Order: sequence, then structure tokens, then C-alpha cells
Amino acid sequence: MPLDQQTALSLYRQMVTIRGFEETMVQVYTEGKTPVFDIGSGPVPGEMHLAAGQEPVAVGVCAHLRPTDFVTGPHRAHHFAIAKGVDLKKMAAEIFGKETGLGKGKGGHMHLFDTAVKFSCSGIVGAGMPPAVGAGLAAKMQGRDDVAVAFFGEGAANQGAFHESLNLAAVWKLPVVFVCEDNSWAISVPKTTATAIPSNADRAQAYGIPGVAVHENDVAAVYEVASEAVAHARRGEGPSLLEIHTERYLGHFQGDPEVYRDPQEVPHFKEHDPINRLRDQMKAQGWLTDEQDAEIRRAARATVDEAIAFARESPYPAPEEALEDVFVAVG
Amino acid sequence: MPLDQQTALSLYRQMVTIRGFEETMVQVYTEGKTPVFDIGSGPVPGEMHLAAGQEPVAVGVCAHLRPTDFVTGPHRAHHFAIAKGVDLKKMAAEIFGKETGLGKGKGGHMHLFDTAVKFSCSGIVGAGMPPAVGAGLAAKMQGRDDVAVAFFGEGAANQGAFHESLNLAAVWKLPVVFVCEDNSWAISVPKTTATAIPSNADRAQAYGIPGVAVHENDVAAVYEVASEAVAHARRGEGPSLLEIHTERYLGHFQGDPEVYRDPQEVPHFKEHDPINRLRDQMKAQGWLTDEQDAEIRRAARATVDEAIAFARESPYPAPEEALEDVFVAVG
Amino acid sequence: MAAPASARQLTTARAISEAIASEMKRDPRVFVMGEDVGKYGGIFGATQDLLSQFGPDRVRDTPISETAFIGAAIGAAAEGMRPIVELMFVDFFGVCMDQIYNHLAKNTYMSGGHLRLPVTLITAYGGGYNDAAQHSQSLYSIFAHTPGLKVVVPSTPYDAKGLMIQAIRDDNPVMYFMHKGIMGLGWMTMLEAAAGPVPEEEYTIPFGVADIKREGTDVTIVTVGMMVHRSLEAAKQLADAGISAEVLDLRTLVPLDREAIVNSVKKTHRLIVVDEDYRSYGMSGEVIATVAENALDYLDTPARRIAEPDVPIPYSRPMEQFVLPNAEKIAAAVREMVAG
Amino acid sequence: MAAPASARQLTTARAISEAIASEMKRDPRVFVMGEDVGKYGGIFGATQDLLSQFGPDRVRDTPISETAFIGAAIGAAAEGMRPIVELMFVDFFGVCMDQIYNHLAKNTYMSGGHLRLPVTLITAYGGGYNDAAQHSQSLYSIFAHTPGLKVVVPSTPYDAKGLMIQAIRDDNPVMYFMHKGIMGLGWMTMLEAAAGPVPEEEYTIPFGVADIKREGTDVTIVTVGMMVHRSLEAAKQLADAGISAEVLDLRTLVPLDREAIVNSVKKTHRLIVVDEDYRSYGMSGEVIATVAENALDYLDTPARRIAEPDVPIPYSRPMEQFVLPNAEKIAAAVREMVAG
Ligand SMILES: Cc1ncc(C[n+]2csc(CCOP(=O)(O)OP(=O)(O)O)c2C)c(N)n1
Ligand SMILES: Cc1ncc(C[n+]2csc(CCOP(=O)(O)OP(=O)(O)O)c2C)c(N)n1
Ligand SMILES: [Mg+2]
Ligand SMILES: [Mg+2]
Repeated sequence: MPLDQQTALSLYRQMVTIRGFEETMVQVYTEGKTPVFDIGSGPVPGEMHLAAGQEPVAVGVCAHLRPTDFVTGPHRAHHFAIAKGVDLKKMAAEIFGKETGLGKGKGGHMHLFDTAVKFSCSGIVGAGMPPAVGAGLAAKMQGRDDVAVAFFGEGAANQGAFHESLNLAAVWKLPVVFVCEDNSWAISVPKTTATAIPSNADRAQAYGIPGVAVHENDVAAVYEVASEAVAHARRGEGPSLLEIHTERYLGHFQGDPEVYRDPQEVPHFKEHDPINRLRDQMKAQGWLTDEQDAEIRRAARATVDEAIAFARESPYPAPEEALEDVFVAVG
Repeated sequence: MPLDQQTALSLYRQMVTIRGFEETMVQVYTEGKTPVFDIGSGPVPGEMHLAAGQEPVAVGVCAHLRPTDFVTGPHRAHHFAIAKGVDLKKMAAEIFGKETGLGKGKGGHMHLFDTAVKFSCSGIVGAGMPPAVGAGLAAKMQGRDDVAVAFFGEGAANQGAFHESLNLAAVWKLPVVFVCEDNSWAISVPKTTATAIPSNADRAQAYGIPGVAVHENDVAAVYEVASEAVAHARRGEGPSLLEIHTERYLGHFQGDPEVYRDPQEVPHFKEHDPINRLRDQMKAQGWLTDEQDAEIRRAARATVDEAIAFARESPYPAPEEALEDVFVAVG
Repeated sequence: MAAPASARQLTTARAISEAIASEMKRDPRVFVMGEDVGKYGGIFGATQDLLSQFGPDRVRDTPISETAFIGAAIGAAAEGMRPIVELMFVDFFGVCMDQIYNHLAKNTYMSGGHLRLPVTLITAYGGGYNDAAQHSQSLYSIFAHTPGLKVVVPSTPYDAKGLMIQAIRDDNPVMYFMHKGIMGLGWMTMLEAAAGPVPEEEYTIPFGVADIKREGTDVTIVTVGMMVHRSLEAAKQLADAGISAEVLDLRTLVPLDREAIVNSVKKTHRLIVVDEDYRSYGMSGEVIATVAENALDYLDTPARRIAEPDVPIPYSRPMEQFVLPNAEKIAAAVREMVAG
Repeated sequence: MAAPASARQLTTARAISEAIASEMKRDPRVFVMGEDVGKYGGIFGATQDLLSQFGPDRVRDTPISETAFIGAAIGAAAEGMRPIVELMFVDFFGVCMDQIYNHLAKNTYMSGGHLRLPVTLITAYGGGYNDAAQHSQSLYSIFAHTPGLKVVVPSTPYDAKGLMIQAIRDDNPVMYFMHKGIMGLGWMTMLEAAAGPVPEEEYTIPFGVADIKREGTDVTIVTVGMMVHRSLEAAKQLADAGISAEVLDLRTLVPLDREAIVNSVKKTHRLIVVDEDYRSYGMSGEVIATVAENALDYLDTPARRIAEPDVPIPYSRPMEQFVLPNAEKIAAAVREMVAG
């Protein structure tokens, strides 16, 4: 299914929002960390993995999902969360460690859980795949046509969990879409030295399922390929594997010295920025005017600012709240 | 490399010895367990996984190995141990839990370690693959042309360790041969319901390495295919994956009620028993007379009997020996 | 708290499978998955006869992919199911611990209590039948050291059923340990207590309530699982020698009934912990520490423990018997304590 | 046992990488593998500058395949190498625990002592910088509960170097824990003690010898790693209040210097354990139990422990600070103990 105007605009809006959120986090994260960088200081401490540049994979896939579809993301998951419709205010508040956050400040940026839209993520590489298989199993057992999507990096594709999950989903023919977000880096380790074959999509053969690679960081291409993968799952035809090439604009985490990568890499990436690309395409097709574009950017900015303001203004949890929620009340 | 007479005879001898050992274990294992079966009773207590019927994969591959090549086996590993040249007396003694055993009675049948011929095995499914990768790495770093071989069942091919190990060995181009022994059962679970594709050899594509399947339980075919895989590793050309189809004559472990399999399966298997098959082929080619055959069987019997006698006659370890060998003396 | 002696006798394995079956009947969200849980009925019989009653959709044999299927239980639970998932031997935890430790146990907390994960993870533990170092471990202490998991270790068929129903109905992850030796399997030495009275009707046993399996006044033996029986044996031997031992069966390690431990020690003034798990950094230390914190002055003699002496479980019988706690060792230690 | 104060100062991370480098120079069998150990120099700096000195054959960046590469260390060690392998955060143990627990730790025993596995497994632990539930754990108790692994938890640059050289030269598997907060990283609050005097020459510190980091007479604080510094801070505060606290740094959990614990308590008559790991079923219980077994009569007040209160580590600062032990909590507890 190729993009129509309405969808293109919607994807564009989301990508702009994600980019705005990530760029804002770059700033927010440095607060309290200058002149001396201290990971534990400022309003947003801890590790911070941002996804600027990687918007297409998130929005191109999630465009096909419903709130009742189940998504798991990895450590770098803001873009997936936003694309899945996670409440941005609560998400920002969680990242700020506030009581109003998705997890009341207990989870933090790598552990965003929004049961309303069935989103979760994890800081353990590869760990989102098995739960996605289970969600697919539940949908199937319950006779729903909802699907589960597991997003993970190309580095995660070398974890045992990848193999076990794809095999199990294939054997049980579960509605799961495995989406490998290939930004060609796992922290400092390039895919070329870590992965034995050029394309993870080819690993689908090991499970007898469809495997498709999208080689450009292009949301229209992702949208089209994901459309079929999600539909395939929804039709009850089983899992598939997508490999989406994308580009990491920032360090692995904020504060990463990036001694390992060519300083020219990112400027080069930015020459074909996926947001600009979609904008230019839409303009060329007459789907977007400069004015509309400005309005979209203003709106996105406002959404992000509102979320950040909400997060800033929210109170911290009481310290002793730490002792709650280990278990839910016995049901 | 096809079989020549001398090799054929040697493989035959080994297969007969293995079969003799396994059939003897069937008997020995029941000692002290009748009329009431009690897994903890008799001279050989604990679980007992036997490999009768599965001789070709062991001897066909190990025929290409040297004592300095490194082999890991799974829980069902007597045939691999014998084919690799593990000291049969010490092995039997270990299985009997005697002080003269390979591990002084500490390991038992699933944990046979013979450093003299670089053999080990493990009771954890899939766990032998990573150490084989490490042995291959050591050989490569040390500039030796020795290889490592990991034997594992088709059930183990769905463990995460399989994926991680093959990828790592491929990325580092290590001299490792992965041998999947496909007896089509993992305890009561048939491969068809556990493995998403018909042939594990096809999974080699996920690592960019050669993958070859041998569909018959035939030692000559195994020998030929393994010859190239081992040579490939020895030449420094990296890992490969073999899938060898074979047939489990006995229960998963001794005492297995086998409610899950058709009682006709094993009798059917036995119609094309691999030992008889090699015997008949050799006879047809004039490589083996009835007399020689009888002599081989007598010799094998004697070897096995001697090992069992050694095991029986050996003393048990002192109980407090249990406290030794947790650590070696600090080097 | 036990059923009348005249009641129907079941083995522990049957008590467990009956509990699962009754919950599966009651609640369509309950299902079972694991290796060999279908036709085989579970290697230790916990899922016997379930396949024929509930079919392959609800009783699922899995590939040997513990990370995938235990992780799948998390996702299925998040989506409204109530999975019972079997890790065949607890010794195999290392291939799937991340899903258990960092996800099953922590997701509820990290979600601020929004996520419920009603998963019952059943697993077999324990030695004594020469299954060697990778198939004989106890390891419950490791899971009890995990915030977010409840840990159940039943010792009798009666407790096994009630605790199993309680586990399945709990909205939190529960790890349920089954000692192979008390399952009452046809192929293992039959411990007399492996069969016992079990009511047909459903009942639950609350978590965190230790059970005095034998009352006594001279010494408190705190223990769990199979070691309850070894301790009861010891208590009998001790009774002959005029020593009255109380045997306290913890039944759950998380929550831990610290009050019951302390109260018993306040009565007996002596504490010995019997633990099939490795001695150091585990259950035995925790129980002793609990008393040293809360009832120090009541201890008339140094606390003792009989546990696996921090070596891998050896295969060979004389060595395995040497490392496992038994009635003789327990009784001897108690006699020393009482002698002072 | 410390170098003269005038000596060269190094951070803990530098002390560790120097120790590794000197062993790599001395012994060609020593090599390093792990994620980001090459150009990056290890996320926590333990392998900094090694790649440039020793090249990519001996300093190997791995795929994110902990089961494969930690398992590979076993095979490489069996074949005569002496691998140093990094598990980036100890929190990730669950994806590779089987290779550690059932193989690295047990193969020597199961082989009857024939197999030597000189593997040094290095890993970062600990919280305090808001890295949340899956990146802040301590977990050393779980590994100390594993027969067959030595467990090292250094607290100072000096100890770190000597214990690292000892670990590399040991023919047994050693798990070496590095608290992120004492590495002396440029990007984390600099603990003063994260840099300290370290001799240039090689030296070893034997395992199983606890170190009295501060002498005292009123209370024994038993601890390890980062908590040594929190305890020393507390001891200073207590000194101002006229209470003399002894701080005993265990340095290794396996072997555990039980004698040192007992001797100190015999002197001070009070015991408090400070542990960053989860409270229950772990290190704190083991230390208290050791005293309740061996020096019960010397305890004048109930034993105490300050530890993580059995909840996952929360992300948000006020909550994380609430659950982590600190000097104030330690000092307050000791004051209560001394007040009686
Ligand atoms: C099991 C595990 N191993 C290692 C890590 C440390 N780690 C966090 S992110 C990361 C790289 C992940 O690479 P990739 O999957 O490609 O995702 P990306 O960071 O590129 O988005 C690593 C090694 C981890 N969190 N979990
Ligand atoms: C990690 C792990 N999971 C489960 C088991 C229990 N188990 C032992 S053997 C076996 C079946 C193995 O099947 P396969 O690999 O095909 O080997 P085979 O028994 O057929 O020789 C299982 C499930 C185990 N030992 N380890
Ligand atoms: Mg990546
Ligand atoms: Mg098989």
C-alpha cells in the first residue's frame, strides 16, 4: 500500500514530533550536566539513547497498528513509543522521574510501559522479542486479529532470543512482526564485524517466513513493506521479519565520545534526512505547502513543549514510594 | 573423500563397539532396578541417554579428527566419546561412579571429560556450542590447524546458543564444525512441531557458511560430507554446519514410557540398520568376510566387557572426596 | 491445616495436575506450556492428563527455547492470559534467566504497578537420585533473592494443591518448585509422604504462612520442600532420645514468614536450618540472620545449618549422599546443640 | 597494605586496565573479549588503551552474544588460553548464566579436577546514577552462591590492581565486579576514593583476605565494594559522636574470610552489614549467619543490615536514593545499636 496524502501528512507530523522530542531531550539532558558532565545529575539523569534520524522505522510500521496491537521496543524506544501513541506527557514525566510518569518514575527512559496502547520496552538487548511472541499467542488464542510487533536493533539480531523467538512464532504461526532497525552500529561495534551476513532479512529463511529488507531510510518505503507484513500477520498467516536500514544521528547514548566513528558519517547522513525527504516529496506532489509545514512544526513543537512542561511541573514521587508496586494486590 | 577399505573397517569396528557399549548399558542400567524401576538404584543410577542407532554421525565425523581436535557433545554422548577416542575404561568407570572414572565419579554419564583427547559433554541442551567456538578461537590464535566440533541434537538447534555460536564462529572465521544430529525427536516432541523449517542445514544461510544435510543414517555418506567440512575448517576457511539424519532406537532415556511414539517406528528403523548396512556393503565389495566380521564383533565385545569389568571392579570414591576439586590448586 | 487422614490419597504430582486442571476448567485464560507437557504429561508428571482434557491449544509442547517460551508467558500474561509455564529442571534457569529476572519479576514495578503478570512458573528441583551437577540443584535461594517473584516450595500433596491454586489465582509472577522426590513418581524411590490426603474440592493456602509440621520445644528446625521430610525423620529419631524438635515448613520463601520463625525460636531457644540448596549466600543464611536480628537473645546455642556444602552435586552415590542433608546429619547436629 | 600516599595516583579503571596490560605483556595466553572493549575501551574503561597496545587479535569486540562469547571463554581456556571476558553490566547475566553457572563454574569439578579454566569474567555493577532496574543491580550474592566461582569485589584502585593480577593468574574462574562509581570515570560523580595510590610494579593481593579499612572498637561494619566508602563516611560521622567503628572490606566473597569477620566481632561485640545487593537471601544474611554460628555469644546487640530493601532499583532519584545504603543510614543504625 503506497502512501496517500493524508497518511503521508500524518507520518510527517509524527516524525516531526519525534525529532522535536529527541532534540529537546538532547538539550534537557545536558541541564545540570555542565560544565562537568555527570550522568547522575540534572532533571534527566541516567543513560539516554535517542533516535533522531531513525523516525521512519517507527512511524512507517506503527502507521498500520491499532491501539490493541502490542508493541515491544528496545532501549532506544522513544520513537516507537510516540509512533504507537503512548501518552507523551506521561512518557516525558517518566523520563523526568516524576510521579505522573507512565511508571510513576520507577521505570525511566528504557522502561516505558503504557498499557492503554500496549507499549513496553526494555533495556536488555533482544529481550522484547519473546514477550511479543506471547502477545501474538494471546491474540491468537483469544481469537482476536490483533498483532504484535517487536522492534530491535541489528545488534540484537545476534542474541539468542532472536532465534528462539522467530522459530517459536513461526512454528505456532503467530501474528508477530519482527522489525530489525538496522542503524549499522551497536554502540561502537559496526554491524560488519558483528553479523555474519549482510542482511538480517535473509535470516527469515531459517524460519520459513517472509523476510524483507528496506535499504533506504525512507518512510514511504517502510510504510509499504510494513503494510504487507502487518496484514499478513492480521490475516493469520504468521510472522515475518523486516529489516529497515536507518541512521543514528547521535551518539549511542548522550555523552558518548564516539571515538569509533568517522566524524563525517553523520553530516553525510543528514544530507538525505528522512523528514526533509518526505517534506520535499510532499511538496513536489503538492501535498504540503510551506505554510502547512510551518504549522505542523509549530504544532509538534507545542506538543513536545507541553509534554516537557508537564514533566517539569509534576512532583517527584515520595522517596518511600520506592517500596510500592513490587507486587500488585493479589487478584 | 569416499570410504576406502581400511577406513570402512575402522568405522565398522567403532560402530560395533559403540552399539555393544550401548546395548550393554541397557542391561547394566536395569541392574538393581527390577522388579521396581527406581532411577536412583543399581550400579548405574541417574538418567541414561543411549545412542544405539545413532552411530554413523559420531564415527563418520570423528574419523576425520585428531586427538588434538576438540569435541563437545550433548547429554547423549557415549557414541561421540567413543568415536573421539575417549578411554573406554575410564568412561565406563565414570558412568559407574567410580574413583577411576574420567571425573573420579563426579561427573557421571552426561559429563564426560577426557582432556587427553579433548572431549567433553554437557547435560544442558545446546550448551556445547559456545565452548567449541572458544576452542576454535584458541586454535586460530595459537596458529594450530586443529579444529573444534560441536555435536548437538536437532532439538538443540532451537536454542539461542545455536544462533549465537554459529554467528560468532562465522564472523571470526573459526575452525568449527557444527554437527546437528537429527533423530527427529526431542524427548517426546517431534522436530516437525518444534522446528520451523524442514532442514537445519538451511540455517547455515543465516551465517553465510556452508550447510549440508545427510538424509540417510549412513556412515559412508556422513564420512564423505564430514571430510569436506573438517578440511574446510582446517584450511582456515571457517565454520560449517552439517545436519545428519539418524534414528533413535531406544527411549529418550532408559525408562522412558515412550507413549508418544508409534511402536512401529523403531522396528522400521532397524530394517535399515546402519551397522548392518555397512557390513553388507563391505561384504558385497569383498572387504569383509563372515569370519572377519565375527572377529570384529568378538573384539568389540571384549573391549566393552573389559571396560565394564574395570568399572565394576573399581572402588567407589570416599564420600568426602565430594569436597575436593571445586577449584584446582592456584596456578 | 491438613485434610483428614481418611481422605482420598494422591501423589504430589497428581495433586498438582488436579489443581491445574481445576483452574483450567474454571478459567479459560489459564493455559500450560513447556517441554514435554503434552503427551508426556511433564517429565515429573505435573501436567499429566491435561492434554487429553484440554487439547493442544491450551496444553502446548514447546521447542527447547526457554527464553522464547518463558518470555512468551510474559507477553501472554500482559495480554490477559494466565500462563502456567514449565522450566523442566530449575538447573536450566541459566538459559532464560533474563526473562525471569529482569522482566517477569520487574515489569510490574517498572510500570508503576500498571502491568499485571499472572504467570505461574513451575519447575523441578532437588537431588538424591544421582542426576549429577546439572540436574540436581535446588537454587530457590537465587529466585528468592529476586524482588518481584513469589517463591513457593511445597512439601506435601495437600500443600502442593492448595499452593498451586493460590499461585494460579495470584496476579503476580509465582515460581513454584517441585522436588522430584516428593512428586510420587513411579520411577523413583517412593517417599512415603509423597502420597497423602488431598480433598477433591478446590482450596487455597495463603502465601507467607509457614506451617508447623511437627511441634516441639527444644529446637526449631526451619526448612522447606523435601528437607521437611528429612527433618521430620530426624525429629522422630530425636524424640527417641528425649529431644523435642519443632519442624517449621516455610512453604513459601517469598513472602517469608519471619514471624513464625522468630516465634518458634522464642519458644525453643535453638535454631537449625536444613537446606538442600548450596549453603553460602542462600536460604540458610537468611533464616539465621532473621533470628540474629529479631530474637538474638532467645538463642541459647549458636545457630546451625545443614546444607549442601558449596560444591557442585557429585554424581556418584557415596559422594552425593555425603553432600545432601539427611536425618542422621540433622539429628546429630541437634544432639550436639542440645548437649551444648 | 596500601601504597604510600606519595605514590602515583590512578583511577580504579586505570588500575584495572594497567593490571590487564601488564599481564598481557607477561603472558601471551591472556586476551580480552567483550562488547565495546576495543576502540571504546570498555564502557567503564576497564580495557582502555589495550587495543592500541595489543591489537584486534588479543582485544576482541564481540557481537551482542553473551552466551556465545562467555561460553567461548570456557573453550578457549580449556585449550590453553587465559581469557578475560567482559559482561558489560552484571544485570545482563540472565542471557548467559548457563555458561557461567553450569559450565564455567562446574566443569573443573565434574572433570574430577582435570580441567583448568583460567577465565577472568569482569563485570560492572551498582547504582546511584539513575540507571534504573536493569542497569543498577549488584547481584554478587548470586554468583557467590555458585560453587566453583571465585568472586572479587574491589573497593579501591590499589586493591583493584592487585586483585586483578591475582585473578588473571588464578587457574580457576574468577568473577570480578567493578562498581561503576569507583571506576573514576570522567562522566560520573567523582568519588574521591576512585583515584588513589597505585604502584607501577606488579603485585598481587591474595583472595580470601578481608582488609580492615578502618580500625574501631565499638561496632564492626562488614561490607564490600562501593559500600566500603559509604561505611567509611559513616565511620567518620560516628567518630565525631564518639563511636569507634571498624570497617571490614571483604574484598572477595568467595573465598570468604569468615575468620576476619568473627575476629572483628569478637573485638567490637556489634555487627552491621552494609550491602548494595538485595537484602534477602544474599550477602548480608550470610555474614550475619556466620557470626550467629561462630561468635553468637560475642554479640551484645542484635545484628543489623543496611541493604537494598528487596525492590527493583527505581529510576527516579528520590526513590533510588531511598533504597540505596548511604552513610547517614549506616550511621543512624549504628547509633541505635550503640544506644542499645
Ligand atoms: C543483553 C545485553 N547485552 C548488552 C547490552 C548493552 N547494550 C545496550 S544497547 C547495545 C547496543 C545495541 O545495538 P542495537 O541492537 O543495534 O541497537 P541500537 O543501539 O543501535 O539502537 C548494547 C551492547 C544490553 N543492554 N543487553
Ligand atoms: C536447556 C535445556 N532445556 C531442556 C533440557 C531437557 N532435555 C534434555 S535432552 C532434551 C531433548 C534434546 O533433544 P535433541 O537436542 O534433539 O537431542 P536428543 O535427545 O534427540 O539426542 C531435553 C528437552 C535440557 N537438558 N537443557
Ligand atoms: Mg544498531
Ligand atoms: Mg533429537
